[in-house]
Order: sequence, then C-alpha cells, then structure tokens
Amino acid sequence: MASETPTNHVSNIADDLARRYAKIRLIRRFEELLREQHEAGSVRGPLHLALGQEAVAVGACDGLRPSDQVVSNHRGHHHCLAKGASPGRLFAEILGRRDGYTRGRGGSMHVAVPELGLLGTNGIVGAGLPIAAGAAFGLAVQERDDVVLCFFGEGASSEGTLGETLNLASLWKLPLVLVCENNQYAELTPASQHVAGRVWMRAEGYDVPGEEVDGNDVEAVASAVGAAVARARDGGGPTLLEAVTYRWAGHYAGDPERYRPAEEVQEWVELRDPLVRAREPLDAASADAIDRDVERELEDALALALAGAPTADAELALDHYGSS
Amino acid sequence: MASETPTNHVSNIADDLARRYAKIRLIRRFEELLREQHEAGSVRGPLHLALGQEAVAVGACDGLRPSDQVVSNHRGHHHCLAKGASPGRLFAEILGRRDGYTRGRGGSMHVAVPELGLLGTNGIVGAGLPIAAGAAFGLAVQERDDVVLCFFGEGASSEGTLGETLNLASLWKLPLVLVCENNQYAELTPASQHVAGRVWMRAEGYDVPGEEVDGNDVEAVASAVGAAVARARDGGGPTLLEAVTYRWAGHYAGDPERYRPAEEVQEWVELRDPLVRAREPLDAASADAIDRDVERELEDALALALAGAPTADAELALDHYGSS
Amino acid sequence: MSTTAAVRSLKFWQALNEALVEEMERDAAVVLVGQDVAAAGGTYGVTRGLATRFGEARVRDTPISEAALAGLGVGSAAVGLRPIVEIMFFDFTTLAMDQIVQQAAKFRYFTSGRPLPVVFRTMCGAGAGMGAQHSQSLEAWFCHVPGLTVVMPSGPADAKGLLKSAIRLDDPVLFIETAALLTARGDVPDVDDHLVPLGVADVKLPGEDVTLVALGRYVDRALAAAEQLAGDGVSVEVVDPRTLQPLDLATLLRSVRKTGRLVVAHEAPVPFGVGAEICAAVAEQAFDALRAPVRRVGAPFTHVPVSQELAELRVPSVDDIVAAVQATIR
Amino acid sequence: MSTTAAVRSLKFWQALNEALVEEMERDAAVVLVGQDVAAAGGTYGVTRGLATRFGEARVRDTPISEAALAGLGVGSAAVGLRPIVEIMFFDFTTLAMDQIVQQAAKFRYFTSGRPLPVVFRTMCGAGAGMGAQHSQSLEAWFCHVPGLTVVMPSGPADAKGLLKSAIRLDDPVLFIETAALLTARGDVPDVDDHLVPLGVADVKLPGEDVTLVALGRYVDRALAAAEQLAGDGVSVEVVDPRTLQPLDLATLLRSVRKTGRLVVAHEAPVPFGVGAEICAAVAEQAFDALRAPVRRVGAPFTHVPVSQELAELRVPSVDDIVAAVQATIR
Ligand SMILES: Cc1ncc(C[n+]2csc(CCOP(=O)(O)OP(=O)(O)O)c2C)c(N)n1
Ligand SMILES: Cc1ncc(C[n+]2csc(CCOP(=O)(O)OP(=O)(O)O)c2C)c(N)n1
Ligand SMILES: [Mg+2]
Ligand SMILES: [Mg+2]
Repeated sequence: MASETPTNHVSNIADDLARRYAKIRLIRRFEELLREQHEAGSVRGPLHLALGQEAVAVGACDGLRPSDQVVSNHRGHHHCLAKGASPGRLFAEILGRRDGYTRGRGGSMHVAVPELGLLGTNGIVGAGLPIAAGAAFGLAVQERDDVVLCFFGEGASSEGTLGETLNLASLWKLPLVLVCENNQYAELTPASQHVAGRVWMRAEGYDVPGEEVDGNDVEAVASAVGAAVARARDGGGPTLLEAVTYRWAGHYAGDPERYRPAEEVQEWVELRDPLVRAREPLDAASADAIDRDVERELEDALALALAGAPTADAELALDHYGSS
Repeated sequence: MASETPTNHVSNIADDLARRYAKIRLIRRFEELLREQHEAGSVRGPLHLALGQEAVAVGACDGLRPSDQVVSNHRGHHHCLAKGASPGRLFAEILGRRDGYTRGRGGSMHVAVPELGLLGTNGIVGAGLPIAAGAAFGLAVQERDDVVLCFFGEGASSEGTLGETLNLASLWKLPLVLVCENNQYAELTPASQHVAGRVWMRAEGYDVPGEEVDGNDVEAVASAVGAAVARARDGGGPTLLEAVTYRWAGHYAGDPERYRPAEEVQEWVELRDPLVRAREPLDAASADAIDRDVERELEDALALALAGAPTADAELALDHYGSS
Repeated sequence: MSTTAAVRSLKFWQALNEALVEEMERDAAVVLVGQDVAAAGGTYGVTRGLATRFGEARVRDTPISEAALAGLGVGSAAVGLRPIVEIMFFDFTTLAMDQIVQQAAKFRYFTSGRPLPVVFRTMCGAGAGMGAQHSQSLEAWFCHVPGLTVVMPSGPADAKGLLKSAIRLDDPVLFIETAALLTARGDVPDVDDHLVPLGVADVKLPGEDVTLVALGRYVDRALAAAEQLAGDGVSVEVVDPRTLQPLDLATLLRSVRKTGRLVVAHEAPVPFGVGAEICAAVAEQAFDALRAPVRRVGAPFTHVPVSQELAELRVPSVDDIVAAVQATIR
Repeated sequence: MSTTAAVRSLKFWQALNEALVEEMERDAAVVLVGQDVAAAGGTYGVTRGLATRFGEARVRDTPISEAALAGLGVGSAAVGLRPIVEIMFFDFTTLAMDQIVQQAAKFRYFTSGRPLPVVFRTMCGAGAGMGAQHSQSLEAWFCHVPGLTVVMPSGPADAKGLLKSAIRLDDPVLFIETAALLTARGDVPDVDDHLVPLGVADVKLPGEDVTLVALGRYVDRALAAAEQLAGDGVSVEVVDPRTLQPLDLATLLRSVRKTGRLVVAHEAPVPFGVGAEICAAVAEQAFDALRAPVRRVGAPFTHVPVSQELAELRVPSVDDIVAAVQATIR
C-alpha cells in the first residue's frame, strides 16, 4: 500500500479563513465536475453529491489532526476531501479506475483511507455511529489523545445505532464528536416526516451535551466542533452537534426531485450559499487566486484519474482475506 | 384454541384499592410459589422473578380494557397476571405442562395470550418495543380506540429499538404507552454502569412526554399510566414513563447475587415494599380476606397445573406453520 | 407453464404493483409500510399510486429504522392486519433479523397456533450498481429458519401470482424481488385473480438429459443456456423452485430421477447457498438416479463491486451455465 | 490427534479462559468487551479473572446494545486494537448482523487490504434450557459470508488452540462456543503456546468404511456412534472440520475418496445447514468415489423448546447417527 500524505494542496494554506474557503471551493468544484462526469455517463454506481453542505465537512475537519479519525456516510466526498483525501484518487475511485482508493470496486459509498484517519464512507445509513464509538474506544485504550468525528444524516438519526452510541459513548466518556448533517431530506422524504423532535435534543437524555449550529457557516461549525473536540481530547466525553444545512442536488445525481419545490432549493442556493459566506471575509484577489489554484488542481486530478485503466475483472477477487 | 376470559378472580373486586392490592398479593404469592417450585427442581428453563416489582404491572394494567394490548419482556409473570392471565395456565406453562399457554414449550419467556390482549413475554431484550409500536399502528389503522402498553427494563433502554420506537410513535402519534421498569440492575450490572442519563428524559428529544414515577406506589403508577393511556386513546400519541422500583430476587432464580450488598436489598424490602404500601389504605379484615382468597386460588391453580402431563416430544413439531 | 387464457405484457414492477393493488382492494387489512413507498411510490415504482388510492392510513412512509419497520409488521399482524413491509435492499435485512427470525417466525409457536400474516418484501442482487452493501442475495439464510416462507419469482407472471398468495398466507413470508428483473417484461395471465401457489416449483422447460434448477433471474439465463444446448442435441429441463422454503423437493427429485443429472444456478455465492441444499437433498434422496456429479453455478465467494459491468462480470453467464451442463454429460 | 506432549485436564470454559489470558498477556492490543464479561466474569465463567488481571481499560462490561457492541469491535480493530467481542447467545447476533456481515467482513475489501482483527465470540446450541430465542445454531449463515472465518471447536484442546489462532488472525472471526460443552472436560496439551491452525480439519478417529463429519458437540456423539459401530464391524472415520469457513475440503474429500460414504451430523436443523454444503461439495467433487447416498443428521426443522430435556429430545442422538451410518452401508 502506497503511503499517503494529505494531498489537497489547499490544506497547506496558513490563514484559517483562506484555507477553509479554499477547501469549500475544492469540494464545490469537485462535486460539480463529478456531476458533469455523471451526466456524461462516466460514473459507475450511484452518486450522492454534497453540494451545499461543504461548510459542515470543512468546518468540522479543518481543526483535526491527521491522526484524528473521521467516520463518514453514503454522502461523503466532502468529508473525504476535508480530511485530506487526494482529489485524484477520489475521482479515480468514483470513476471506477484502478488508481482509486479501493481500485474502483467500492466507489463513492465505500472509500476508506485509514492512513489519513478516514475510516470510510458507508452505504449503510447509521452504521458509522457504533464504528466511530469503537474507534474512539480504541484510541482511548491506546492512550492516544486523538478523537473521532462521525458524520451522519438527520435521516440516520432514526436508526437504533444513534441511541446505542450515545449511551455507550456517554458511559465510557469516549473521545467522540457526533455531527448530524441535517440537510432536511432523507432520500425523497422531508425531515418533518421522519424526524420527531430535534436530533440535537436527543443528547440530553444520555447526559451528553447537544447543540445546534448553522451548517452553512464554516466558522460557526469550526468553533462548535472545535470546542467539542477540545473537550473530547481532554477526557470530557462525547458531544452531539446538529449542523443545519441543505442538500442542493437531488438525493442521487439524476434524481428528478419531484418532492420539493424549486423555490425552496433556489432560496438556499441564493441566500445561504456556504461558499459565498466563506468568501466574504477574503479580499477578492486572493480568493480569485485560490479559485484558480483549485481549478488547476482538480483539472490535473481528473485527468490523472481518467488516465488510469478502468477497474478490471481481475481485481474483483482481491482483498477478501489477509491471505488473498 | 380454548377461548379465554380473564381468569384471575381478583380482577372482579369492585373497589379500586382492594382490587389493586389483591392483584399485587396474587403476583407476590405466585412468584413465591414458583420460587419454591424452582428450588424443588420443578421449573424447566430460566426463571426471572418480579418480586418487588408487582406494583408497576398492577398499576399500569389495572385500568386497561381487555382489548388493550400489553407487550411484556423476559421478566413478565407480573405483567401477564396483571393483564388477566390464568395463574393455573401460567404455572403450567412455566412448569412445562401441557395445559400451559404454549403447551410448556415456550416457558416463562415465551408466553402469549392474544385473546387477553397479551402479545407476549419475550426473550430478546428490547424486542418488544417495535412490536408494541406495530400493534399500536394496527389498532390505529383499524380505528379501534384501544391502546398498547409496553414494558421494558432499564437495561433494554440501551437497545437501539427504544430510539426507533420513540421516533416512529411520535411521528405517527401512535396510541402507545412505554413503561420502563427501572429495577436498578440488568443481569449482574448496576444501572449506573449501563444507563447514561435517565431513561425518561430520552423522550423529550423525540417530542414525547416523559415522566418518572414511583414504581412501588401502585396508586402513583395507576395515575401516571392512566393519564398516558387517556391521552393515547384520544389521539394524543405516546408517552414514556420510568417506574423506579427494585428487583428483590436475583436476576434469575438461583443467582448468587455477588454483585450487590444484602443491605441494599434489605432496605428496599423493609422500607419500600409495594405490597405493604398497597395494603395500608385497606382495613385489616378485608385485606386478610383477600389474602385467603388469593391463597386458595393459587393453591388450586398450582394443583391443576401439576396435575397436567409434562410437555412431550410429540408437541415439539406443532405450530411452526399454519398447515402444521 | 402454458395457459390458454389471454395475457398482457407487463414489466415485473408493474406485475407486483397490480398484485398489491388487487390484494389491497380485496382486503382492508392489507397495509404497506416502508421507506419512500408512499409519496414517492417506491424507489423502483413498485408501490406507485398506492398511497393515493388507499390513503395514508394504509400506505405509509417510515423513518429509516429497519428494525422498527419489521416490528411494525410483527405487531400489526398480531392485532389483525396483514402488513406488507418493504425493506428496500436485501442487505438491509441485516438490521431487522431479530424481528424477522426471532419474533415473526416464532410467533405461531409461541401462541400455539395464532397466525402472523406479514410479508417482508425486499430487493436482491447486483444490477442496481450499488456495490457490496446493496447487492447481496441472502436467501439461503432465511431458508434455514423454521417458520418462514421464502419466495423468489423469476418473471412478472410468477411475481404477481406469488405475491398475491404470499399476502394471503397466514404466516410470515420473505418475498424477494430481483433488482435486475424489475424492468423486464413478460406475459401475465389476464384473469380476475391470478394466483400462483406457494411451495410449488415450475418446470419452465421440459427436457430429458439434464435437470437445470435456476433461481430468480437465473431462470432466463438457464432458458437461454438450454436453447443453446438444444442446438447441440442436449435436452435440458429447466426447473424454477419459485418458493425456496419450503422447497418443492418432489418436483426437483422427479426431474432428476428422469434426467440423472443436476445443475443448480443462482446469483448468490456458491458456498452455503441454496444450491448446496438442492444438491445435498438430491444426493441424499435420488442418489441412485444420478449419473454424473452435481454441479453448482453461482458467484465466486467475493463481494459485489460497485459498477454494474463489473458486478455482471462477477456472476455466472449463460456460457458458464452451458459449460456446467456440458460437464455433467461428458 | 495424538501428541506426545504432557496434557492437563481442563473444562472447555477453562481452556477458553486460558487462551484469553495467554493472548492478552502476549499482546496489549487484545481487549475484551461484552455483557457481564468484566465484573461478573462471564455468565459461564469463560472470562473469569480477566478484569482483575488486565484492568478495566482492556476488559469492559457493555450496555445491552449488540449492534454497538459489534461496532466497538469493528471500530477499535480499525484503529489498531485486536478486540474480542462477546455476544452472549448466538441468537443475539441477529441484532448485530449489519456490523458483522456488512462492515467487518468487508473492511479489507473497502480498504484494499487493511487488516481487521476482531473476534466475535458467541455461544450456541440447546442445553442452557433457554428456549427458542437462546438456543440456535446459526453457523451456516455466517459461512455464506465472504470475508468471515467461522470456527466451532468440539473440545477443550481445540477450543484453546483455535481461539488463540483466531485472536491472532488479521481478519474477522466468528468463534462459536457450544453451551452444552462448556463444562465438559478434556486433555489440553501442556505446552507454552498451544495453537491449532485455522482452516484445518482434524480426523478424530481414522476409519475405512464411512466418513462421519461432525460439528461441535456432535463430535463426541460421532465418536460414541463410531465405537458402537466398531462393535458391529463397521469402521468409521470421524472428521471434525473445526473451521467451518474456510472448510478444509481437501481433508473431507480425501476421507470420502477412501470410504466412499458420507454422513454429516450437527445440531442445527438439516435444511440449509452446514451439512448441505459438505454433502453438495462431496457430491460435486468426489461423486465417483461415493458408493451410497450421502446422509445428513441434524435437528428437525422446528424451534427449540424451553426445557433441557425436550431440547435434547429434539436433536439427534447417538442412535440416530448410528442408524444414518448403517443406512449408508446397507
Ligand atoms: C440501513 C439503510 N437503510 C436505507 C438506506 C437507503 N438510503 C440511502 S441514503 C438514505 C437517506 C439517508 O438520509 P440522511 O441520513 O438524512 O442522509 P442524506 O442522504 O440526506 O445525506 C436512505 C434511506 C440505506 N442506505 N441504509
Ligand atoms: C438482546 C438481548 N441481549 C442480552 C440478553 C441477556 N439478558 C437477559 S435479561 C438481561 C438484562 C435485562 O435488563 P433489564 O432490561 O433491566 O431487565 P430486568 O432483567 O432488570 O428486568 C440480559 C442482558 C437478552 N436476553 N437479549
Ligand atoms: Mg438528510
Ligand atoms: Mg433492570
């Protein structure tokens, strides 16, 4: 296995605001380029885009160490990139190319890069929660002061794993930060029809601090998650945050979106774009420079990914057991 | 299948206080007699006694209609008797006799008497919760104004099914009353080690009313459950109650109970006996009369049960499919 | 199966949709719950129009809670409904196993004979391009559970008739719909009440030389293989068990006693799959008739990759089936 | 298996306990989580003394949350531990199937080769007198899952040696302990590091006439049956696969090629059980050697009743095995 260093150039920008903006920009453009690839028929498997939700991932991951762990879900490109995944290898994965992280066999929902502290996207809604608790337990036993951050959707909050994880993490004071990304829909169903009450309020019954945060404000997310991470590192136990955001794209690329009015989408896009908000504090020239850098990085990444051979039949049988 | 009418004579007592006392007395003596049977080696399978917890079952079930449904768990003799099960057939079941409700094949953890609105004890901790939600949904679809009452232990609150059930019941405003019987232990582990926060407080995050109640005070239980049942019948949706009580016996009959000090048990038995508390408002003569009646009923019941043949090999293959 | 009745050409999902409509019309106790089954009409259209037709009380979208979803089926059946529970992907039954296996399948035993009419509908197989956690064929697990009936139709006519029978059964049924077949077309008898009995295998093609048992979408591939082999003078009998539990062993054994040769084909990995039971039962009960080693054709013991093309490459082709049949007559 | 090394007589649970102690001594990454495993030392004593010896950080009582418990195993193994997860009864794995099947078994595939060393220990079978929801033998399910190793020892020596090997394996293992065997005694080699290799069957008794494959506690019954049959002049070879996935087919086939006859005995119900795979594989790969129909001996397709006596009546006896063997030589 090739050893891996964070391969987003944007991760190296020193200024906090600029770096976070750059990461948001990177994710936004990554997803847009992927959507183009999808429209062109080049994407293998389903595609859950995170357009509009970039600030949650960036705000949450920006302050993490490489040795901190992130557990993602079925909509996880933004989490991967925010934790330092290489856009080229991620493109390759999703496009079914040999240079992809799992050689293109796993695709968008099954990317894991343990050497980057990225324990994996996941096709099973809610399944990441106990895995994150397990990872936090593992770090604690090893007396590492690293933490685990777990993303899940508001739809996933209906899975039994949320309660089990909150209870266990609270009892054991695990170094765990749970970030519910409330993008207002689970597949084709609005949150009002599948979430009773509020997700963040479920923390209290387990003696866990819970808090709501504006998921489209990268600085707000960074500060809320930062406080939770600091508490977790200090042995203060878990936190549940609910980042309110909005899914700009359909549930999957190609979704006809009959279940919501176009005006609702438009309002979020026009009035609450996390990219626009992250750009505001920057001067236009340096923001433009970032945009150009991002564009170049992604162009190279996509070209590299597409230059790789499609995943072949021969790769299917690999990696089922240690001996294979 | 023999048709079944509630077969506790005590159910026919008109006065509320006297009837509730009589039911508590019936359960207390039923469990004590079973314990004797167990000590004599006559009980097939594990035996989870509800000694000390009688008031929860009686307070909760006393106001129910026969057509209301009760979902019980692995420690459920008190629930069964409180909902009107025949002590004789219950003895027979637990003693592995043919007259038992499942012919003695299910035993203590697998008794169901649908014709009494008793959907079953259950060997799987937490499994009754979604079944209860399902039953409540079924009643609602049929436009019956019956309700479902589900008992579960504080240990069961750690299973994912609690959150799933609270969420669903709240969204659909199901006629469901969840009664957590917090007897302070799950098997050999004290609640402090397996329950974070408080069970009743988990309701709020799902927009469900939650409340704590003294589980050893039958009148307090009856009034809290009564209010919840009334709300559920009226379309007001579910309630979560936590009835605080104490398990007098070991987790199972024969448990050496190394995990708790004898003084702790003694304190609950001597100072907070639900039977003593339910007896207080009655005059001694009528209470004594009840005691005698109960004794006679149970004597007959046990004799009848023991007169039946033990469940035989031939019964094993029955009732797997409709065609069998 | 030939019939003189008129037929209509329907897609698999349409046939299922008709079965649901007819049974919901017939019996007000039939309800349907699942993720995105109501407003959206199902991810693949199977439940389209039902919510409008039968109202919100009987057709409900649920939260993402597979265990509770299955429990809804158990509890509501226990009080008199005939619920149909849709668990979107077969793989997601891993979250509902307690309710299906420990609760539903044992209810009748624990109640000395009370019915529990619940149908768990789910979708199996590669072909939706969803990868290793959304593509499995786990039918063998459920066939190992006393108290469950397991059904896997191979085409629209059987799909409709079997689903209607499943809804009317008084015991829990796992009804498996194959993702790759949902848009396939087939003739469906145009009769008032098209029922296909549970527990009865169907000889899709009579033949003399080799018995080829095929499951789900492998029935079409088996028929294609048989056609190819007929050209070489090999007469293949294609048998579709349709119901996997209980298996119609009588029909399977009758066929093998005639042909003396057995090949089983399915999409699930070979080891410990349904093919194992069929081969074992034949080697036990029709050994003397067997003239060649039994053969199993199925996926290799690996996970399902994400892309549809790769997933297709992983599972056996018509050529693989032809080769297996030929191996038995060599 | 004969050995010249000194032996000590241990109960099954003591052998398991020793394996746990030795591996936890050997490697600080080994941890143990489960319900009542720490303070109480396990419901059946298997984990006795571990919490005191290795401390609360490494031996932990968990809440009653089987899904999270399995997730603890997956997540902690992913960051470098070698967790042992105790799921009290086999039946309770129905609550943890997603984590075991969809997460643990696929981790290496999704990470292009990263290890996930987690052992799920669980207890199977009738004999604890617990009834239909606490007595199942579900091993066949897990044998159908690529990525899992499934182990089922039949006595203390194998139990110890296999558990130690399982803990050292870099992939997920389901380790099945038979309730009815936990207090059974057996000789365990008195050596420093008693390891039994995974994936290697053991010929418990060599013989010539019939191959009798037995699982878990059926190994003892198979040996008793063999002894009885020896009196009638029938020489039985008793083979214990020990590891059920991957099956040591080479050893099984070698035996059947020698004897020409196969009987498989286990406690799980016959249909779709492990016996099906073994019979099918033999009918496929050693057909020419077979001189009689294969035979399976197992529980009927029914639930487990609560009483120990009844549960025992339900499962096959030594006489049933003898009869099956005799049927193959008639
Ligand atoms: C256990 C499980 N149930 C159902 C699905 C199908 N499914 C995929 S994504 C999704 C919606 C998830 O909603 P949410 O958690 O809010 O995440 P979002 O898609 O909005 O990011 C569903 C139901 C699944 N993948 N896993
Ligand atoms: C799913 C499941 N996990 C574990 C067990 C084993 N078990 C039986 S009773 C019990 C304790 C339950 O505690 P609680 O819910 O508080 O009920 P109590 O016994 O105190 O009445 C456990 C862990 C089980 N039966 N089912
Ligand atoms: Mg969402
Ligand atoms: Mg308790």
